[in-house]
Amino acid sequence: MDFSNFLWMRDELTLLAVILILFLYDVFGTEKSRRFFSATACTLLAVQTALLFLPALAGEAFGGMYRTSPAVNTVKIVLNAGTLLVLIQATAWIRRADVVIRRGEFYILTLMTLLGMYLMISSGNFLLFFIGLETASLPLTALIAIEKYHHDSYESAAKYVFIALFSSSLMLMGLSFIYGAVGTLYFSDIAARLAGTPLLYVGLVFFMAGMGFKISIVPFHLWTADVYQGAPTSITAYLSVISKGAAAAALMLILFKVFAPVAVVWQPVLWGLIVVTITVGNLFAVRQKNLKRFMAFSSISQAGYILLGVIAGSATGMASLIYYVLVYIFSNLAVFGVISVIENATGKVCMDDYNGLYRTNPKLSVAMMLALFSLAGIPPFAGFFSKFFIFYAAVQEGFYVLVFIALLNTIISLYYYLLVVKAMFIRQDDCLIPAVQSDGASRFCIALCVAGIVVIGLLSCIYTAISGVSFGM
Amino acid sequence: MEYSLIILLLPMLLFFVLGIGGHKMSHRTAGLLGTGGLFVITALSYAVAAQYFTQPRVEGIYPTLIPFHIEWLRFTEWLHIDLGILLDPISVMMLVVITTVSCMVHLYSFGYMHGEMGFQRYYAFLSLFTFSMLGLVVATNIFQMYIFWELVGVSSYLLIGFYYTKPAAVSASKKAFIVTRFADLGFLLGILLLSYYTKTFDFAVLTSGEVSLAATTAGKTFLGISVASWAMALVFMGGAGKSAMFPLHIWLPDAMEGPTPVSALIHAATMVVAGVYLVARLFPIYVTTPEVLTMITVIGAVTALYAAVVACVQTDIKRVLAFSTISQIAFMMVALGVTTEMQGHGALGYMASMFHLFTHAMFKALLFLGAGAIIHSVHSNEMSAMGGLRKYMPFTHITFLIACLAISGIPPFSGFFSKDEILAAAFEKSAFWGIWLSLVAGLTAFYMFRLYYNIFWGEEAHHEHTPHEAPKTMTIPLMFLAAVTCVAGFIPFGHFVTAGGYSYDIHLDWTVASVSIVIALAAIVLATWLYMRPNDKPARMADSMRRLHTWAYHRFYLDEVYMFVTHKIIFRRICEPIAWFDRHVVDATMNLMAALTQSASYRIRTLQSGRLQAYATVFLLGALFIAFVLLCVW
Amino acid sequence: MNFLSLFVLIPLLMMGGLALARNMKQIRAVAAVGSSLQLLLAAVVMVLFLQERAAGNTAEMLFIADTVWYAPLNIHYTVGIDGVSAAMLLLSAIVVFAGVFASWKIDPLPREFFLWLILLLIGVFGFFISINLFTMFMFYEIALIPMYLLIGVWGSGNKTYSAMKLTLMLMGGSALLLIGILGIYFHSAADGNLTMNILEIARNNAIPHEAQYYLFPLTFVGFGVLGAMFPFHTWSPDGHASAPTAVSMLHAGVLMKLGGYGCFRVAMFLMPWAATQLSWIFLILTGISVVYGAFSACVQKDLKYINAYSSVSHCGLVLFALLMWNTTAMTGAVLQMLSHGLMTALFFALIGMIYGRTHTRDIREMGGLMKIMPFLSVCYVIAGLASLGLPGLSGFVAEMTVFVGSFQWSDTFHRVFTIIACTSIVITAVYILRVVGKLLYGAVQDEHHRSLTDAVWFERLSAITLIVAVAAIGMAPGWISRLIGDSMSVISERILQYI
Amino acid sequence: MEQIANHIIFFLLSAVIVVCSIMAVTSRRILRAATYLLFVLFATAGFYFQLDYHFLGAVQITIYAGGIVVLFVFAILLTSKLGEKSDRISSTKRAWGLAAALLGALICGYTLCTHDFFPQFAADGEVDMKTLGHALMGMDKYQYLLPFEAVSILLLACIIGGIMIARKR
Amino acid sequence: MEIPMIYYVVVSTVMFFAGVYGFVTRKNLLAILISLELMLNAVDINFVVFNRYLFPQQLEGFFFTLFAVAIAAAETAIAIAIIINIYRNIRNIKVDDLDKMKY
Repeated sequence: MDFSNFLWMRDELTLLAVILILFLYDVFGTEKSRRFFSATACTLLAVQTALLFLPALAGEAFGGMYRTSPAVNTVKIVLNAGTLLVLIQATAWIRRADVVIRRGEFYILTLMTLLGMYLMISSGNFLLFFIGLETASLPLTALIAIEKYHHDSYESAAKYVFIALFSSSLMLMGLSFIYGAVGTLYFSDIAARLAGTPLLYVGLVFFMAGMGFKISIVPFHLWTADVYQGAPTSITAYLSVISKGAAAAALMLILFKVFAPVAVVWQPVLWGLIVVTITVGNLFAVRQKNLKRFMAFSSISQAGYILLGVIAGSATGMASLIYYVLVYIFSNLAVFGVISVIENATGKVCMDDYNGLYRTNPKLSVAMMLALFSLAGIPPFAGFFSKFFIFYAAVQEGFYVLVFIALLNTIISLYYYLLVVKAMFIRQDDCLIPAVQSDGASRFCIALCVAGIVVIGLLSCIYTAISGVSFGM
Repeated sequence: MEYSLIILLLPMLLFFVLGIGGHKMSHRTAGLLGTGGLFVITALSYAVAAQYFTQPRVEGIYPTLIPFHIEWLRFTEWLHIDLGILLDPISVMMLVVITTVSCMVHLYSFGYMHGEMGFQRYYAFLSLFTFSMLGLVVATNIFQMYIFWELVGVSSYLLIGFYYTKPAAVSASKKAFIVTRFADLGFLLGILLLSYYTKTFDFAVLTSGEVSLAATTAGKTFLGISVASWAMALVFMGGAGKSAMFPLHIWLPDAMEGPTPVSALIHAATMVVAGVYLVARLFPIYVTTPEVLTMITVIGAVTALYAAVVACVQTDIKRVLAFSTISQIAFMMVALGVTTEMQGHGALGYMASMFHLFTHAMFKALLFLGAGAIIHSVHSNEMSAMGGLRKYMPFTHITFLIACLAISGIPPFSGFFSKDEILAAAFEKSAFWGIWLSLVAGLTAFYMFRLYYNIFWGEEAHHEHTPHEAPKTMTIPLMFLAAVTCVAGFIPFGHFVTAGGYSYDIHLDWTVASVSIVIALAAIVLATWLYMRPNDKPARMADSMRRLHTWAYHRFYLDEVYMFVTHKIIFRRICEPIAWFDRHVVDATMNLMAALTQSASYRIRTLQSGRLQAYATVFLLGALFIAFVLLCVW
Repeated sequence: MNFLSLFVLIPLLMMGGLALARNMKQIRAVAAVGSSLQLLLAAVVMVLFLQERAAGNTAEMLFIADTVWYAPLNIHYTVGIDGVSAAMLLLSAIVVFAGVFASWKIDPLPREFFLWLILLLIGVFGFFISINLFTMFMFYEIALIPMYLLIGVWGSGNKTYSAMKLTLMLMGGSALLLIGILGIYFHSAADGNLTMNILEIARNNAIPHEAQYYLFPLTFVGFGVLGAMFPFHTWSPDGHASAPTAVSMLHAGVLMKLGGYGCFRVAMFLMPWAATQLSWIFLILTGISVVYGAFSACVQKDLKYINAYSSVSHCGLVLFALLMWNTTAMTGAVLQMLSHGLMTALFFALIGMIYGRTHTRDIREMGGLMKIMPFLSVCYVIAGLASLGLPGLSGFVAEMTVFVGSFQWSDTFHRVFTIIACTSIVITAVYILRVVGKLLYGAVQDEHHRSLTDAVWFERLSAITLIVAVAAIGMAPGWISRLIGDSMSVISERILQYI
Repeated sequence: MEQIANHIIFFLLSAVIVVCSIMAVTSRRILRAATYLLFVLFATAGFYFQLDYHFLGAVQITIYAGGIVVLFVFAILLTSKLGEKSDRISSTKRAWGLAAALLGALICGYTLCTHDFFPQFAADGEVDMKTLGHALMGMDKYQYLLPFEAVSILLLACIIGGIMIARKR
Repeated sequence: MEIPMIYYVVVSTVMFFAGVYGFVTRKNLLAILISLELMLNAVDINFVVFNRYLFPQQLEGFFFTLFAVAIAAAETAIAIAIIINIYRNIRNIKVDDLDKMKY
């Protein structure tokens, strides 16, 4: 037994240590001492995130079962940053009387899904990948149902779990086909032995469908809106950015590393999926009134943009994708931060309730607006840069028409993002939401997100750093 | 003669001073400033004229001087607008005419406009006009001319609309501007065409024969007419608009809504002859395009007759004068049109035209100023409000009579000499035009004396207060101009201004002269018989020619035709449909795209049915569809 | 970073100042000082530029500074100006200066108003100093989005609809543009040394013809939307009508110029071959724009609509002239940009001031204003005269340069469209005089209007600034025409070598 | 002879699997459906035995049949009355279901049947437990310690989540 | 071992799509879950058969099935927990009651 293999898994092990510490704290801590649970969790995760910045390793362990590289490490940093923001943002909500008893579970399960995502992106074998995928989605079911006496919460949990199981069985079917066609589940071996056969293609399609579920690609997206609407806002935020981002990164890694020889097959498929995803997501978003549902459709169309990086399948595409996800995390979390602050204070999540919000809550409105502009890709906010780069990557590989369609869709997306801005700044209403006093954690989180939105784009060093590692993907 | 620049700059300065600071000045200061400035300018232009015409001739002609010249705007390698001063016989002559009339009008206005609101503004506009008009005549190149051409247009617009609260004045000013603007479009295209082929704007180059339009456009035709003719006809179109040639004359009668001194200055003496001046300026080129000259002749002749006929039945005295102006300018145009060569016998018309321009400016200004004095005292433009005024306004009466005699062509007043030259030139060309013009001259005498009798004789109208003679500031200009009218005919005009520049001795062709005098006298006698004493003969005569009278009274319904074209066709049939199209087709297309998106969004909402199993079905079918497509392709 | 970046830096500092300002007075002070500084800077840059040129520096662009921004993507921040940019900077600074004073009493939320306005400025100034496709595009988009809120919050009438339409249509344009820019970039060099620097792309001249065939329309239409090219102009009437005064001024005065500027700087300069092949299509469209806008303006009843359609006509002339390729016409196009920018800003300023008093923009409900507010009325007449091309004011210079330039083509197609464009001078006169006649002259329509007051000092300052600029160009056009002509000849010669 | 017996057993098991699968998804009584599922799982275990993967067959029986089905039965007893029949399925729903299932079966069946599998060499008897143990606990290639650990975390997470949701608080 | 591999695979395919049919049509959440179990089980057969017939030198399919069974158990557990929770809230587990959120 060569335990040095575990040394490669530095990131997973530290995260696991965090989870265990929290677990013990939750189990053995007294009621009184658990007041600091949230703070502890956030601090520990922050420390763990800091550890991720240690020089990245590159190589394989467990006979190729586990692989890591600076690019993977970067993705982990991005995911960690997002998770940290979500956790900070959730502090106020989790303190609420009806959920505070499940606080420990909330943090532990969230971090376990994060661990699952780690495994997903650094696996070198479909078995470990599948386990990671399931670890990343099953605890989420419990988290979605965490407000378990609310109809919306358990309805969405049921939808999520059943669709998740359905998709994972379909994906397993696909994996079995791939196994049957290639004869191995190790990524490096598959890449070496790959031969284009119909069986492989069908398997690939089923696999992509399974990933499509996680990323919410049309037509595998239908759960998204309902689940986003029903889940607690913090969980929705987590689902919309971290879960999606991890899946997109994993899809990219696998398609590019494993299935590169059959790119002629999956690229057209992805092409069609991107077009449909962006368009349908946008069309649905146009009519939404519930902001969380609205954000769900927005996130579907954003998923389409993220996939542009995947289809490009180049180092630039990889870097742009990670960068896009990073920016998307900041933008989306700012939006969800505001939504959750308002929801916690007033219980309102409808767009019409936001009419005239600027009058009473100028800071929140501005944060929201900046975030929406960033999502819409308006300069000088980070979203503009990330969109530009991802288009750049796609055009570089010659996807002119695809980018063109995506760009036309940005008009629709701008339209609905502006609807929210309109509600907050232009529309007037008699019953305004009163001035909301948000808690420090939420404020900190929103401020951080806004700072990120403003700064990330203008500081080129972030992209440069990501780009520097993505060549060694 | 560098000081000629001051002639241009001073009125511009006056315009800025009065325009910007005018409202802070008293009326008196503003008026004095304006009038004083004009006197200076007049003196300077007399000095220029004296100096110019006393200089030695070079090879028999007065040399063309350019005392001032800068490049203003460069378009291409060879095309550039310059600003400068060009002195040659006609421009110097025009300087004298313009400054004289303008000076008189300034002085006259001091009395006429006394106490009017916007007195300073009025003087500012007058200065602007004087500046523009002077700039026009001394232009060294055709584009400079176009610039000042536009500027006189706008000052005319501003002055016609001086009484801006009067709707009639406003619409008249608008009409004047737009009609002349339309003509200017032709002018501009003409300039562009001309300059495209000759590669210059410069008069000196254009007229000296250095480049020949005919040569550069040789063989190029459009719609069967040579490009050279097109260019010159288009340039003439601009002149026709400014000079109110048929059918672009419609603005001039309406322009009488402006203050009367303005009518005297702009719409009688100076601006309206700009068209004649333009043709004269470019005459060396016009000579090479005889078909255009024929066109000018025809248009001029038709206009002359038309305006004279209409003038016979108008009742508004300013309108009579306006139509008379149109008619007289048409005379000048015809005179240019019948000129066939630059030197020798065929060149007589050119000189005649310029001479008539000169004399007409004086006596027509006199007529208008006289009319102004009358209107000033009876507060009406209508003949019916006048009659028998000779008792109350002796100075006005005498000066008006002199002007009437001059315009009728009775010796020894100036009009006789100049008109006679025109008739002679016309007969030179062909007897047809000679007889035509003689007839029109007769009509002129008739309607002028109809006017004269109706104002100063005839039945005395009821006045609310007794009419009185105008103040000194108004009568002095009248007397000055009357004096000029009396003596101007004896100026050896041919000595100064001729087509080729060579000196030419005017000698009256007595056969032509006697015929014209006879016709004029006959017309005067007829008018005396009809209008001197109140009687019903005019009415009976009108009855006997009912239809002609009505048509003439309504100016042959040309205004209505224009109204129809502009309102019914351009506004209703072009503008409104375009505006409708913009809103309901172009804009609607954009809105439709948005609406389609919305409706697509509404239509596909059932996809999101909320049912778990439907989601799974779609999920599976989606995956199967992709797989199926792939299987079909591979 | 060289001193050109100050054009972006000063507005940024202004935004900081506004964020710190505590009351209306300080807000105004920041805005006024900032815009004056900007104006000063623009003037200084112009002087420096002229000096440098006089000293014999004949480089295409002067004061070039290049900073690597996104190294992996080859994105640089590159600034530099030529004569046209210098002129446009000056124009923008003047309009902004006037705009700040025109919105002296903006209400409500003055701080936010100025913040957005200044964000707009960053976009505008940044665009004009950029010579890198990416930064150009970025600044272009920065300039677009503040419009939405500026119109939506501070506008009037059907403002949300107009704001949305404007934003979306312009974004549509920029969508075309983005793909065009990326296309240009990926074809920018034959040897693989791709670049976003406009000068280098032009020097390489490596964009294959078949790529130009689709990239040219993409970029031209993309910028053309902002330049109000028929049939993509419909955002303009509604947008202008609903926008608050200063925004209309800036938008019509400066922002629409971004469109024309981009058309020649990117589309025509970088793809000269396609310009020669395809411009006939756009020539037809812009030719239509010119008369179409003018005819539409003739029957409008809202003052702002009249001006908006007039802008369509005038901006159509800009693009029209650009498509004539020769130096004269292109110089005319830029002059027309300057001229239209100034006079239309003046128009909108005045309309805003009149509207602020009468609370109506329907010309049927007003009349005789000359008597009530002589200053504003006189300014309006001056603006009108500038618009219809009176010599001595800027419009004349621009139009004549355009017409003379266009007339240098002797084939029937160009002739016909030149003549069609020329007719606009008559139609313009019709609608301008119609408004002047109805609005300023005649009898007072509404007795309440008699008690209204004339302009106050800041309004006067705003109007006079613009009038002085209009008159300055109109009276002494030589130097600016030369300045522009020198720069435009580079572009026109590039294009002309393909025919 | 052995072959024939093998075949007979295979067809028996197949028949059980097919019939019971269909019954499990069509039976209107939920408890019966669970029972049919149990039969399917047993038959699957039979397949594993037939394929000489005895360990897997045992796991199948213990975890699936012994664990999961029992869980199902408890849940059914907890949530439905005995003998309760579920409502009839609407025909559109059935049509969609059939369409999706048949289409899927067709496509997958077609792909699998037409695919050219290359059996590398005949399988040789049972896998011995030692090999299995080493493979499960090793860290080299084709050894599965890491997934084993990972699955344990997954199970832990599911336990925590399941308890959190299912308990009354 | 003369049974052709494809037989097994066909059986598993039938099982899988029977499960799909059940998933799409059943009304009871538990019945849906049962259908899901069928699907998962079908996949397991695939892995095992492929391993045995095609790539017997390594035990990849074998172990995949082993872990898949474990995962299936976990999935079932958490799904049942959700179902129980739903039952506790609305006293039935009909899938038709879970369509409040839509469009």
